Amino acid sequence: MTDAPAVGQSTARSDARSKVTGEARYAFDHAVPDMLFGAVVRSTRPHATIEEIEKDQALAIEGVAGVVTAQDLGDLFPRFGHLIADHPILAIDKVNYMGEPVALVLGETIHAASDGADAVVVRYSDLPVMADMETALAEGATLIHPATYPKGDSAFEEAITEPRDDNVAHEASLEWGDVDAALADAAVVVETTVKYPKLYAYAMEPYNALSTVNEEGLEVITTAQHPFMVRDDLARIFSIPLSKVRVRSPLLGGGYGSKSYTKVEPLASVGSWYSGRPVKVALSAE
Amino acid sequence: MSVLPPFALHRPSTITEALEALSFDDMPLGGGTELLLAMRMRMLRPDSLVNIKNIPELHTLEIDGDHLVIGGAVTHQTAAEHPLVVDQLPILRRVLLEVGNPRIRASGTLAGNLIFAEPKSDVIPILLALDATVTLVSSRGPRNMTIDELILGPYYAAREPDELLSEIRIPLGRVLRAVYLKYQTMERPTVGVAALDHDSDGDVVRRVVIGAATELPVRHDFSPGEPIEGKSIAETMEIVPDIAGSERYKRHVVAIYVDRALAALDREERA
Amino acid sequence: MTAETSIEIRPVVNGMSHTSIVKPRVTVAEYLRDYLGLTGTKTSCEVEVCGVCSVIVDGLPVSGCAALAADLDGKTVTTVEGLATGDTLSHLQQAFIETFATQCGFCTPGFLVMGTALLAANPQPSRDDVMEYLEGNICRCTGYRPIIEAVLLAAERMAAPQ
Amino acid sequence: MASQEFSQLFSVARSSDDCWNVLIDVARVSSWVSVVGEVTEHEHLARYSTVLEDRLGPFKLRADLEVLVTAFSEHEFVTIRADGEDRQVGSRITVDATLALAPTDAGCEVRIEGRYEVTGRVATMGASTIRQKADKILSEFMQAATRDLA
Repeated sequence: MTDAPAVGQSTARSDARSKVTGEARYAFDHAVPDMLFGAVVRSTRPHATIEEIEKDQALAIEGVAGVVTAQDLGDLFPRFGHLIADHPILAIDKVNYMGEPVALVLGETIHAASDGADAVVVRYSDLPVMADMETALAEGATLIHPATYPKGDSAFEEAITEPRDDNVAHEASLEWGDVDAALADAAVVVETTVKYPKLYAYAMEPYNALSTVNEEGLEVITTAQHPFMVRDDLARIFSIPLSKVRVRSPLLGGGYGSKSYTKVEPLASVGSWYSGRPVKVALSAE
Repeated sequence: MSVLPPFALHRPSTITEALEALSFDDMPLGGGTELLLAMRMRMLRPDSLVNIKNIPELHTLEIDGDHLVIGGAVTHQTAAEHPLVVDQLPILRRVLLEVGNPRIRASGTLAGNLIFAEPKSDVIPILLALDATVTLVSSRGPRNMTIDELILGPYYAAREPDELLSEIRIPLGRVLRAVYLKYQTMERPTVGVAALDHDSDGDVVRRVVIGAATELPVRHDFSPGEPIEGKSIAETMEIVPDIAGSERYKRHVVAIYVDRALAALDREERA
Repeated sequence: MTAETSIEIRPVVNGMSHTSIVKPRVTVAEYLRDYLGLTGTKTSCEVEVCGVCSVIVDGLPVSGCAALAADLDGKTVTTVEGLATGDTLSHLQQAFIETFATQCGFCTPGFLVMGTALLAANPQPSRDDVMEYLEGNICRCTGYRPIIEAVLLAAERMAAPQ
Repeated sequence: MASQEFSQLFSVARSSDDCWNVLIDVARVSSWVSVVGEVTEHEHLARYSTVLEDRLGPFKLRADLEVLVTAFSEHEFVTIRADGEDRQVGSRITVDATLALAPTDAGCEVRIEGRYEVTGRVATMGASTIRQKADKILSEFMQAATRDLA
């Protein structure tokens, strides 16, 4: 043990050497034998019902091992989400946003999976589009999400609201003291509305997960900031005890909050459950 | 992770071999810095690519009479560092060193930049300002055209599918002084302004070419001493609003950068 | 001249020669990572903007995500794994450790490769030279200053008599 | 996103009955559209499908079009909505068009008016390039129509 005081001394990062030599391995770099690659087929409509998903052109492509849609999930719990399980793993009957996952194509190579995804044909019929807040909150606007989600979500019972007939997902108001009195004799009252655009805290390492499902349970290598939340979601999807779900987050290639909560782990896991082989899903920046 | 679509590869070593392979579904491949990205986005799905990098004649960079000739496979970096460009066309060097980043400059070709006709190209405005011409060769024989005639619209060049852009020819000895100023906050410029004083056999012309803000670059020629005001130029332009800014914002930025480029031109000694 | 659908390539990667058969669609990054297991080269933006896929081919910096493996035949490739000599880190790698130029580290391979290419072309770069040259690399953790310091420190050490 | 209204008029030396019979012959009318192929009728004067195939600069477009007759009134007008998606390029085209007839002493006058909208990646080609292409298709339509109805 050197006796140099730790305080006031710069000590190199323990992982610095592996990072400057390229040896450092991120979830993105992991691969296992017999692994399949997953390519996601995404919705090209902002809000539409799914009329039909045609798999046969994709299945005819050499190297395509399978195409998974919501209809193939059997008795798995088909949704995930931390507060409310409002993220379908694969769109169920309708798509709620442009780019929502509709099918997962499994390929022996990333190329086969990608060609397969290009070949899946999805027929939609459009629903009213609520592209901004005003339209979504307008009187009589079509509901995007169901009126409410079943109480069965054990994470936060109180987050489940009574059935609503509007598109308000969550409402909160913070008040203390006598607001009206304060406003009444205030010198100036300034009122404003703050709108946040879509934000995406880009982390250099893309979202990815490598999942292996077998009789003992499920192991996932993923670039997640909250591995325990991912574990909760996966345990609920497969209705297995937490002890049977192992989530490993090796070095993260950045997160900044954008890798909180569950991302592509359910997709990779249902792909592995469906095919009986490990499945890796890695997204692109697009 | 997204991947390229499947395609076959031709690797010709002569222009004739390349021409035999080229068609609408068999596209020329230089550095691929724009073509491969468009393919990855599934905007283009050619059956095959014709790799022109191994054709010696396309790597020429030489003087022919009073023109500089740049072959169809010459990269931005090679041209920028070439003694002939350093001596004879320093403004071209200064612009080429502004293209993309060091990797794009090392792989991307001037000819590829022209053919892809990206509306925010740095290379197109300066070649337009320098009165460059291009030669398109095919089994039907060569065609020569100006940059104006080549660039028809965004991503739309007048190259026929079976034609290869074999060389770019730039007249020499005309530029008295020149500047290139661009405003860029993202991967591509919001506006690029090339301004130069141009002496073609006696009459000096002050030329301004504005790129990136409109679907096609905009060129204005002025006689010496004629007052030039960025605002009045910007007002006449069909500005394209996009992620880089609204129409009003861009029109304002164009006006400012035209004035700044002209002020810089007055102070500039280098050609 | 028929179009080829699979190409034999013989590149030398970090001093080791390889013989491989690749499809035209395979990129340099995919070849290094999936065929040779050299996962030091990363991919992220896939549109030549972020620089995490930077490698050096015949002395020139290249975006591994937008270059074809088929073009590597007879070429010499240097990746981040090839910067050290045995266990001895390069001056730049050592400098990255000392100036804390790596945090999450996903962009570090790209910055090291591009920094190495810069120092090879311009052994005494100014701060502005370094900032301009590294414009094609994105880092979301360090704020770039430690990276620029590292390149300048490495240049200084490389210029000092051994 | 590139969109535009269009409105054109041409007159023909044929009775409006004749013209009407031609206008509701969807296969014949679609033959005047240069970029559209074989039309399949699913429901007479209600639902058809066809394929749009064309080149826009270096880009090849191929979209399966569904054509719905959204309204028509005997001897007066027929309104169609064509909607299609080119999944490869990730672009979508929608066309709403009305063909209206008006008898004149020399025969009848046909007005074609409506609106097209192109969204998705191919729209990056720029509104003016798309407008030029649309104008070309429309003028070809007019020439074919006048020739066919002459």
